[in-house]
Amino acid sequence: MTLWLHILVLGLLASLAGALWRVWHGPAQSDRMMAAQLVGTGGVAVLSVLAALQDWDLLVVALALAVLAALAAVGFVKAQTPDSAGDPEETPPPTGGDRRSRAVRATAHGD
Amino acid sequence: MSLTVFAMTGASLVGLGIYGLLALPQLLRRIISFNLIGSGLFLFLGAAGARGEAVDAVPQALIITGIVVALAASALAVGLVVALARRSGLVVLPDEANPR
Amino acid sequence: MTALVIVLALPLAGALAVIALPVRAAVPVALSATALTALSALVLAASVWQGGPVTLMVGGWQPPLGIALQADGLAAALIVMSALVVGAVAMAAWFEMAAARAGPRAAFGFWPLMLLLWGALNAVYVSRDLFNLYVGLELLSLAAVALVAISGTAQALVAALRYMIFALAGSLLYLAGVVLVYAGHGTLDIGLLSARSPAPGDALALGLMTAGLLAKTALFPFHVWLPPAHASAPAPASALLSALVPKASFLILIRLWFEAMPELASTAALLMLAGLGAIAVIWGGVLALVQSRLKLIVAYSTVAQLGYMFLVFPLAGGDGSAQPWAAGAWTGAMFQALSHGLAKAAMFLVAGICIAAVGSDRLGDLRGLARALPMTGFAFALAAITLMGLPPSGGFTAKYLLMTSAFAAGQWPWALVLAGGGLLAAAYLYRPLAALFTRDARLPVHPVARAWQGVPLALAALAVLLGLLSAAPFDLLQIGRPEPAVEGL
Amino acid sequence: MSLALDLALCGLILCVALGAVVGRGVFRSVIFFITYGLLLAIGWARLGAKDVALAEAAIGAGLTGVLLLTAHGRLRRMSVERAPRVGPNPMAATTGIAVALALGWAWFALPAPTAPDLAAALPLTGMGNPVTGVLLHFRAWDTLLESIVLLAALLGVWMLARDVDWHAPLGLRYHARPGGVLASFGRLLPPIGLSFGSYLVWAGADGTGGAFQGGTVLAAVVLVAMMAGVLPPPRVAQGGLRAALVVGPGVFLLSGLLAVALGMGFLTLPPAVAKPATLIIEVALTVSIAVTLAVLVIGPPDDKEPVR
Repeated sequence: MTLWLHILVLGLLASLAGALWRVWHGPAQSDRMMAAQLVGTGGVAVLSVLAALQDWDLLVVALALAVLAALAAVGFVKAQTPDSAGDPEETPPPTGGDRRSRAVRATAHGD
Repeated sequence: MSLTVFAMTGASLVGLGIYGLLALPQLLRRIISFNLIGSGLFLFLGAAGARGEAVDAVPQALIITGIVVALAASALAVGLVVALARRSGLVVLPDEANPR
Repeated sequence: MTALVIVLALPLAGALAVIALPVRAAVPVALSATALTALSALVLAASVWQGGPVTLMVGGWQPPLGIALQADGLAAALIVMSALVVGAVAMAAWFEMAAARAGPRAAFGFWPLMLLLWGALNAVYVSRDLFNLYVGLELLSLAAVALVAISGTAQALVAALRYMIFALAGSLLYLAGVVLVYAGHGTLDIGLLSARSPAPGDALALGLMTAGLLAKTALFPFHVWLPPAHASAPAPASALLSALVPKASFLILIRLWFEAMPELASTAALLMLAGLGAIAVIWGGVLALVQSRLKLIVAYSTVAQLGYMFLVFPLAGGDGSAQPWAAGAWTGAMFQALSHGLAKAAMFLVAGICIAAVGSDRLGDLRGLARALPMTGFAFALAAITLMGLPPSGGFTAKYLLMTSAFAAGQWPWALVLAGGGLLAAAYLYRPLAALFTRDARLPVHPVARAWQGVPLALAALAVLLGLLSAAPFDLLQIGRPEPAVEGL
Repeated sequence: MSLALDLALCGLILCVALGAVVGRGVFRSVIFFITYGLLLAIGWARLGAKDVALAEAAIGAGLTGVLLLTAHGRLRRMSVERAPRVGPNPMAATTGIAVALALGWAWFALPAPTAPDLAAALPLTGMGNPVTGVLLHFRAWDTLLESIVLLAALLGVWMLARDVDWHAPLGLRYHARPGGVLASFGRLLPPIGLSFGSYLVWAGADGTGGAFQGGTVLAAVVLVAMMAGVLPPPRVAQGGLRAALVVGPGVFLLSGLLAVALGMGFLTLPPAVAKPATLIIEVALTVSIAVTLAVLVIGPPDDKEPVR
């Protein structure tokens, strides 16, 4: 059982490595951010398995990670709008030079 | 053996952070480098504290304190960087050291 | 013991109260906290004087579990000096940081930051725990950086950022040493460390901690952040930053090299520390000579004056600690720390008055100002006497003690540094003095309250008195001094 | 097998740190740093340091990440020029490698571990979790100063406001489309986060958790609610805000002074009342930490960004 759990964790870490590859390559900012969210989800999974392996208290850590991962996503979304405080959902679908398409274009340029 | 792995990781993180601090002029990246150095040191301390029979609780408490202090310092540094960019558009420090 | 607790807790409690209470209550609360703390500082010094070092085990836990705090003679002297400086700065800030003059933002932030800075200083002076010292240093640095940024110009922000980078790098280097010490010995208490069995990593730990603390003390070549930071802050903040903040990290250096790990003090390392100090004395003096703004001259002079304190390492450290001249050298360096604190605070407060009077601190704009503000001109002259090391000031006592020790130890090059540094100080302070006391006034002078003008005068007078009445502080500094050597000089 | 696991984990940590330092572009650096915090939290879990793992997950991965992300977004719009591109720096590399090697050498030169004996003293504190015992009893002075460090940083951040903005609400003006994903999320998260954060504080006495970790989770809740436009950001002049900032350190400090007044030492908590007193202090600290961290990330009062 322990052996299998170890192998499971290693497998999960390998999937994290895949997500990290996406963080490195991008190309758009949103690609990197989504990959980071994937790392967060994978991290929660790793911690859950580690909880079974070592100590059930680690589930609390996994839960904290799950709650806090959302924060980074919200911060990212907010940073995408021109005034850094709005919501990209607020504007209608892109029809030329409006806010959203500018935000998307800025995103596509990477850094 | 595992502890040695963590300690060596900590030492390497410190080295990486020092490189970033000295080589990268962009101020946000310097703040990230500071955090790498700090967490590398904490990893080293945590590994050292786990060597005994039971895990030593004192380093853990020190590390929690250190993480909070590092956050406070990072927040002030980030605030300074944003305020500087807001006033002058700079994201790196100007070279000359003296105000006129 | 109660006096020690009040000295530690009241500035912090005052800061919390100032933040929580309505803005109009800030100044009365801050001033009364300042007055009460200063009173307790005097009581504490008196009890150290009479009963020896005052020790406090926080929470009743002994090291290595708990944190020990101890006010020895040196800590008590620094606490009293800081109380005098903060008291004066608070009086000056009452005028200078008023909301009408400085704006509501600075008027809100200055008082809690001043009190937090003071609380951190007192905490650092008495702490015997290396990690607690780290937390105290961080509190000190953050409050200091915030005080630099308070002026809000882009220039001040650049200076604050540069300061922050040096302070953070210094903290992390220091922390690296602390980590190695705990990993090696399982304790962080300075007293327990002095009785430890040596470990191979100790030299590395001491080296890392020393490098970090040198960056925070702005010793050459880590001094580049200091002048712009100290010159950009509002004058009362500059007084705190220049007179007090570097003394905290210097004190930790003293604790490490003289108390925690004295056996690691090799001659080469001690000579290097003093050598850097000597370069700082000369280089800081030369740079002060070419500045055209009063605050920058005073700030570069801090770089130079801090250098003198490092002469203590080869004269009283390592093998030298058992020599007859060690006591003189040690006391001389500490006298330098005290008298420089008083005189430098006075000078920055004078700069603040000048800016209030003519709106600038350029030397050309200050011409003839002493005619309109004679008390201010006299205060600057008195403070200058201390910094030049002329008798009968505290600076003279400091340099006299250091110089006699240098000759007694046969290390005469330090005497040359002392003499050269004094000449340079005379040269770089001559220019602002000449401008102040010249006959032709350049700019119209706004009136400045006499009470405000009296504040730097009182500080500068204290710096001179320190030399006239040097016997009492001399004895206080000996209380709890590590390895009291044969009293020779 | 567990060695392989640790090797893989540490390898990932190093790769991510390398990505943050050598990768081109600030945004990539920031994202790598966020994942770094995540992986480091797993590393602490592997080392058996659950409380540290919790703190790293909440602070390192969460708050520092959002702090850097929002700052990067603002810098991108406000900066006149990009940071100059830099090549490899041999001097910096030599320094970094030298320090890393020195630390590595120090690890192998460490003498046998010695640790202070907590087991005898811990029952006197009434705490089952030794880390909480150290934080709130043995090293209470550290913890008190640390909570004040946060306050000093906040004052510093507030001092960065422009004078014209000083009376404005804190931070930028956040808004979200009513009924949109973000606004709904801003209503969904707070109940979950509130109960979880409070649980962490309560559990900290005997299990994993504590005031700092719980306070950070609560701060995250407050932040999301503010960013989603659910909770209006406060102003500096608001008395309630300023009282919340100081209540934690204030109660802690006053309890220490009360002990002096009662003839015990500074910050002494006698065993009879240790447990309830600690809980009161922890609750007050949590409130202050949550509010301080949230407004620390929101930033100084700011009206509108300059357009360049």
